[in-house]
Formats: sequence, C-alpha cells, structure tokens
Amino acid sequence: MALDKIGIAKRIAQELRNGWYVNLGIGIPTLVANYIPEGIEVEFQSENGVLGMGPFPFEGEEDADLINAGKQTITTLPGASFFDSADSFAMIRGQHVQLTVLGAMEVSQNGDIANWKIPGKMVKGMGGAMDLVASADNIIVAMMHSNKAGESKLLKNCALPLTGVGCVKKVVTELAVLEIIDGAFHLIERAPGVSVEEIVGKTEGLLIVPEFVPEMQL
Amino acid sequence: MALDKIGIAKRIAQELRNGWYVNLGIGIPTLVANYIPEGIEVEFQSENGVLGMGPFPFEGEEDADLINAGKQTITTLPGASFFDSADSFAMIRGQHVQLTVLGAMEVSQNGDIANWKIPGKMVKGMGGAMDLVASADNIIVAMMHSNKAGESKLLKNCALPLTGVGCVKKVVTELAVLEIIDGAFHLIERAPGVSVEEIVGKTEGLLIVPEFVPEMQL
Amino acid sequence: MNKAVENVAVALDGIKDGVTIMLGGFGLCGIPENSIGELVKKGTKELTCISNNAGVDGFGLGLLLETKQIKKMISSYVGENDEFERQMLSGELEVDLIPQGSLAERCRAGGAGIPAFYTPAGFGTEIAEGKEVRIYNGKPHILEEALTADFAIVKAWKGDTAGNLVYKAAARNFNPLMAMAGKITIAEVEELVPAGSLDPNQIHTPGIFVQRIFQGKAFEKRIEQRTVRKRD
Amino acid sequence: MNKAVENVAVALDGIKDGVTIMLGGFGLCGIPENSIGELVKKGTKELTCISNNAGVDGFGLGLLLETKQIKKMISSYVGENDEFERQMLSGELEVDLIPQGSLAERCRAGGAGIPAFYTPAGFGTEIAEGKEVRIYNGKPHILEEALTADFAIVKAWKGDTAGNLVYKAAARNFNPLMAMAGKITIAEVEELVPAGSLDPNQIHTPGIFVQRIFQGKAFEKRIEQRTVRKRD
Repeated sequence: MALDKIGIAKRIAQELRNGWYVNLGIGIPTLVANYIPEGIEVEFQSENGVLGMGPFPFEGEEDADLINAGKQTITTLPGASFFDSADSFAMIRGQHVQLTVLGAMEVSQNGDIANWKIPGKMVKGMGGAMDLVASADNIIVAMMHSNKAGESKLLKNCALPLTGVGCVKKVVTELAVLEIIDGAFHLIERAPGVSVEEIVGKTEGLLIVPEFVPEMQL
Repeated sequence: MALDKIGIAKRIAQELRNGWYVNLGIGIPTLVANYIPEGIEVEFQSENGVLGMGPFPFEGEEDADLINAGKQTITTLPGASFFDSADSFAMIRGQHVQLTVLGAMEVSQNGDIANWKIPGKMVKGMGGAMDLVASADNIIVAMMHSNKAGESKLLKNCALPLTGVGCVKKVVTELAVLEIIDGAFHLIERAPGVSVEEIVGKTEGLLIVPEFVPEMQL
Repeated sequence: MNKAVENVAVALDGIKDGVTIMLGGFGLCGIPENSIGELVKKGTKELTCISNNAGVDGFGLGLLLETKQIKKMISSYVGENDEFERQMLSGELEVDLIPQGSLAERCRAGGAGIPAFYTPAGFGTEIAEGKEVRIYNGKPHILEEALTADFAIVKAWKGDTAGNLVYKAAARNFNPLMAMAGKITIAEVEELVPAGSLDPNQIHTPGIFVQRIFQGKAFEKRIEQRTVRKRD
Repeated sequence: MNKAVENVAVALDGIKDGVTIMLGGFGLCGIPENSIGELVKKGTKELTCISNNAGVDGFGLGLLLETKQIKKMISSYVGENDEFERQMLSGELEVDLIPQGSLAERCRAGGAGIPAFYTPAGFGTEIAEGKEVRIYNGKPHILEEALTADFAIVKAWKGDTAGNLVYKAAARNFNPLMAMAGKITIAEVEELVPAGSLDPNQIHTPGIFVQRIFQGKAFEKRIEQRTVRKRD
C-alpha cells in the first residue's frame, strides 16, 4: 500500500544521524521532525534565523516574533539560537547543515530539481531553495511519485525551470526510496505491498531495478 | 614655531564635524580624541571591534578584554557597541566611517601613502591600514614633515612599498596643513611662526603655494 | 549622537517618488509596520522595494501593492499575496526574484563595501543567465553583485538614541543586513531607550548603521500561520 | 547535542604536524591561552597558523614561535615580537601578510561558502600582485579568496554544551569568523554552562559552528599596553 505523508516523513526520519543539523522544507519535510528515531539527537535549522527549533507552541503561547521558514509559529529547545539571514545562509552555503529535506515538482535522473515556478501560471519564488540545493551535500526530496494529472515527477529531464542541477541524492515518495547515482534512479526500497511493476510504470526517468527490492521497514 | 605632537592633534581635531564616526590610527592620531572642539559630537571606531571609545581607564580599572586597535586598555561611553572584525571592516569598507586619521612614513603628491614596510629592515605588517586607506573618502595623514634622516616625507613618488594609491586628501605636519589636489600638495596653512620658505625647502613633492598662506589658529 | 526623531512622519522625510527602499522582515515577522502605514498615507509612488517577501493581502507590503505605489519588487518569495500575483502576471508590476541567501548576502555586501562575490546558489538555473560562472573547489559558482538602497527601513525590538538596535527572536532576519545597506537607514522600534541603557556586548546593529530612529506607535504583529498544539 | 569535552588535551585531539590552524584574538586579547599552552606541550610541528597577530615574546603565539613549531604565519600585523622578526628576516619562518579587513572577510567567506569576493583593500600595493582587478563604482577592486583551516581554535567568555558562544567586549574580534571557517572548531571558554542557560537572542556564535568546547583551566589575560589615567 502506498504511504501517506506521515509514512514518507517516517521513512525520511530513518536517514537522520546523531549530531546532524537538519533543514526541513515546507510540507511533508516539516513532518519529519515528529518521527526522530530513538537515540538520535539532531538539531533543526530554519533559514529565517533559528537553530534548535522545538514543537509548535501550546494554544495561547504563540509569539509573532518566533516563526519558522514556513511562517508557522514555533518554539525553541534549550541550546537554541537566533541569527540574521546572512548568518543563516552562511550555515547553509558553508555546509554546516548536514541534511536538507525538501519538496519538489520534478526531479530528473541526474539529480536536477524543479520546485519554484510554473511559467505563466505560478510564480511564488524560490525562497531559500536555490541556496539549499546548491550548497548541501546531502539532499533528500520528499514528494509524490506523480503529479495531480497522473504524470511521473521522476523524469529524464525536468520540464519546469530548474531550482538546481545535479544535486538531489535521494528521493522518497509514497511508493519508493530511490537513490540518484550516475544519471539514473536506483530503486532501493518499495513501500509495503507496492509492486516493483507499479514503480516502474510510474517512473519516466531511467530506473535501475535490482534483483531484490526490499520493503521499507516503518 | 613648529608644532609638537599635541599641536598636530589639535589642528586635526578642527577638521571634525558633528555626527561623524572617526577612526584614529596609532600615535599622533590617537591624541586627536583629546581635543574635540566644543559643540562637536563624534564617535570613535576602533577596528578591533569597538564603537564609542572613551578615555583610558582609571588605574586599577583596566580590563584585558577592552582594548583599542593600538592594544591599549580603554573605556567606552554610553551608546557604545562591540562587534567582530568582519563587521568592523564592513563599517570601514562600506564607508560608514566619515574620517580616518593615520600616520605615514611617506606621502606622494598624488595621494599615495606608504606606512607598513621597510624592505629588509622592518616588516610589522599593514594591520587595518590598507583597508582604511582604500575605503575611506576622507583620509588625513598626521606625520612629521621629514624623517629622522632629515629627508622630506612629502614626495613626488613614494619609495617605500605602498599602503594605498591616490587616497590621502590632507596632510597635517608640524609645519603645515596641505591638501592633495590633482597631483600636487597645496599649502593651506602654516604653523604659527613657520615660514613658507621652510615648508617649501622641506617638501620634495610638487607644492602649490598661494599668495597668502594663513597661520593655523590653535 | 542623538538620532531619535519624534515620529514616523519625520523619520520618513525625504522619501520621494521613484526611490529604492529596503524593508526588513520575513513574512510578516519583523516588518516595519508603522513606516509602511506612513508610506501609504504619504502616497509615495513608483517605489522599488527590496524585501524578502511582499506581505499578504491587506497587511505589510500588501498595503502598498493595493495602492499601486510599488513599481518593482525585489524578493525571494512572494507566494502569499493574490494581488501581487495578479499585478505580476498582468505585467503591471516588475519583479526580480533572487535566492534568499543571495539576497541576504547581497544586502550585507552592499553595506560592507564588497561590490561582488561568488556563490553556488542558482547555478544552472534562469537566475544565472548572463552571470559570470567560475569553478571553485570543483563546483560552479556565479558572480552576484551587492545591493544598496536610498533608504533602508528596519524594525527592531529595542533601540537607543545612538541608533543601536536589538531584535527579538526570528524577527531579526533581514533587518541587520538592510540596516547596513541603506544610504539612509531608518529604524522603527518597539521601545526606544536612552543611549547607555543597552548592553554594548549585546547590540545586533551598531548605531553607525542607523541615521534615524523612532518608537512605533502601535504594532499589530499579525501572525501568518498560527500553528499550535493542544495541551495533553 | 553535547559538545563539551573534559579538558584541553581531549579538545585538541587529532591536531597533527603540518595542519593549518586558525587562532582567534587581536593582540593578546581574546586568544585561546589554554590551547596554545597545550600545543607547546604536544610539540606539534610544521604548523601553519592563521591569526591576526603573532603574540609577543613569551606569550600567546610567541610561545609557539620560540619552540619553532610554526612553519608559516598568516597575519595582518606582527610588530610586537622580536623572535618573530628574527625568524622572518632570516627566512626560517614563512610569512603571508594580509590586510586586516581582508583577513577577517576571507575567514568569514570560508565559513559561509563564499569562495571569493572583491575588495578595494590593497589595490595598487604588493598585496594585489597577481590578483584579478575589476572596477566597481569607478574604483578598482581586487579579488580575494576564502580561507579555511583544518582546525579553528577560538576563545569565548561563556559557552554552553551545545557549542553556543558569547564573547566579552573587544575579545570578540576574529573569534566568531574563525569559528565559522574551521573544519573542526574548538572553543575554549571561561565559563561552560548547560545548554539552555544562555539567552538564544544573545548568542554571538551559534553552536552549529563549534565541534568541541571546554572550560579553560586558567586565563592570565595579559595586557599588552596598560594605559591608564590618573584620578583627578
């Protein structure tokens, strides 16, 4: 059965390693913070200038001056710090953040990503995404395998304007975990009960399928 | 009579304007702070990371963590702030400091300055001087008219390795105030009792002397 | 040096049609509300605004969009504003979108006398079109130039009469960088105190970067995404 | 994330002959005294040290010069040290002198992923030899590249176990910039407190830049130029 958003978040949370600083994008990536594996300590960076983000505040305790990059009210944990946007992107560009998780509209088989613009239709802007994908060594994309029209989002080449080139290392969808190596998607795991055939059918880009594809352990 | 160091400092202090941020180099320039004209409010920046420097501390109140760029113990005035060296030179390079006063070994008629190195003999380093002279719009050099060997320090061309090119606007020596305009020293004022002939004799670079050269008012 | 002015009207003196203004804030957090209100009142037109976001419909820079006082926006993310999208897609509004980190660094560079720098952000995208590319550490970087503005308007939590500013939590964001980059920098603060009241060790923006400072009359501090959890 | 280590010996683990080390401080103000002492004890050789100054005879980096552990110094001003001058003029010591503002900015750039930037400092001097020149705003600028180091050793006033640092007064200087630029950054602090004890709004170096932190055993804090005035 295909995963829901929480399933995707749970699977990505398994990628966290002790001591990492992690930047989570808006949407599914934000949910990853709720499923940190036991014994793993990480700290979350929000590019608007917060390190050490905690959970949402209790009702009535929201502070308009304390938000994350998704403009949501948040709290901080002991050891947190605030800083300006230049220092924040110094952390990101300077590769002090070990993992970036973000959403995408399209990912190509060589790791290109498009997630900021649909010409003539939707132009929200790239925000911090271009800095994040150009800088991070370790980028995981969390997204649905297909768009609302049913078309694959894992492509030979991105059709939409790019956010970054050759930067995505891993993609986690409702169907599969895929690694991008040498210009191809490599199928690493499939969602419980999802067939390899379904994944093959919904992946437009070059997909390398090993003999045995284990199911995700969630 | 030629000025002493205090005289030079007093004359330079007359150049201060209300509301200016000022960086004073080591030596004579430091003395300028003691002779701020009545009614003029300025704030002193020290490139090691202090804005709002005050007088030296009272005996017994020295703080090893509170020094100026000359490594002297200092105090701060109300409204002071501390910052790192990058922010400090952001202030300097970004032209937020309105006046820089510094010493020199040589100044040329086109405003070149040399003050950091005597090849094979003395290599202390440039410290912040190269940033200061390359950035400031308004640079006054405070120095003796001649070196210890009796040679003019106001030259056609600097012989020593340069600190900056075409940047000095004004020179105040024990004998005179000179402006540098279009590749020549212009004699603006002479020290009380000092003759124009003495200044001419001790200036190697091109010197423009107007018909009337007023005495400094100290 | 006393930089305190009486009110927002005096603080914004000299802001004329056609000028470029940087405005601090991220989303609606840390934006100079009082100054934006005054700009609406003044009716200053043909503005070029440099701000990470463009407010929302009915608040923040959204107010200046409604009155069509903005000719051009330079931002990184503008997705929260229908009127903005309408004006942009119809061509009424010029828009220059810049990666957020490059926007921050370009403002800092403008204030720091660094005219240009290399960054990896945007390489291979339409942002890099026409920009110089150079390889450093085996990775392509593009050359980005500094940004400055005729006026920078920032919002701080506390400020003193010498212009020193302290921001609160995530309301810091772009404010310190834009304060550096304005030819004239205007600070609106929640609390204005005499010089000497703030700890010199804990100043976020040294007064040298600020030309005028005033205490804002009222701060609504609207929350864009109120997210809470229930008590167990 | 607990980054606290027991003592200076553990903190300096892995510093081997031939590595490049950034050391914070301006003059003798804000230098990592305990770590310098430990480096002398370890006897690590062939070091390249990036530090604004080179200490004085008998204190600070002067100690490492006496024992000839330093192969190369990268500094802006080294005028307070006779042994330094002797080694430099005799050719025993390699020296790279860099304008102070460029040194600061190059460290920051190294930590911020900015591989190179333009600055006016040094144009027309021997510092500019071999460097690219470009005109911006009618003024020549030279291209300077980022600096990084295998280790950065910084000294702070207070620090917490998460690596957050607060500096005191003018002892801040190069410390925050070098903290950003070290592949491994080691912080020695006067007072180490539990995470959560410091105000998140008043952190000078966020913990993300620090890998190891320890409380120094003793700080002499020698004063280089004791200047005082008499009470009236």
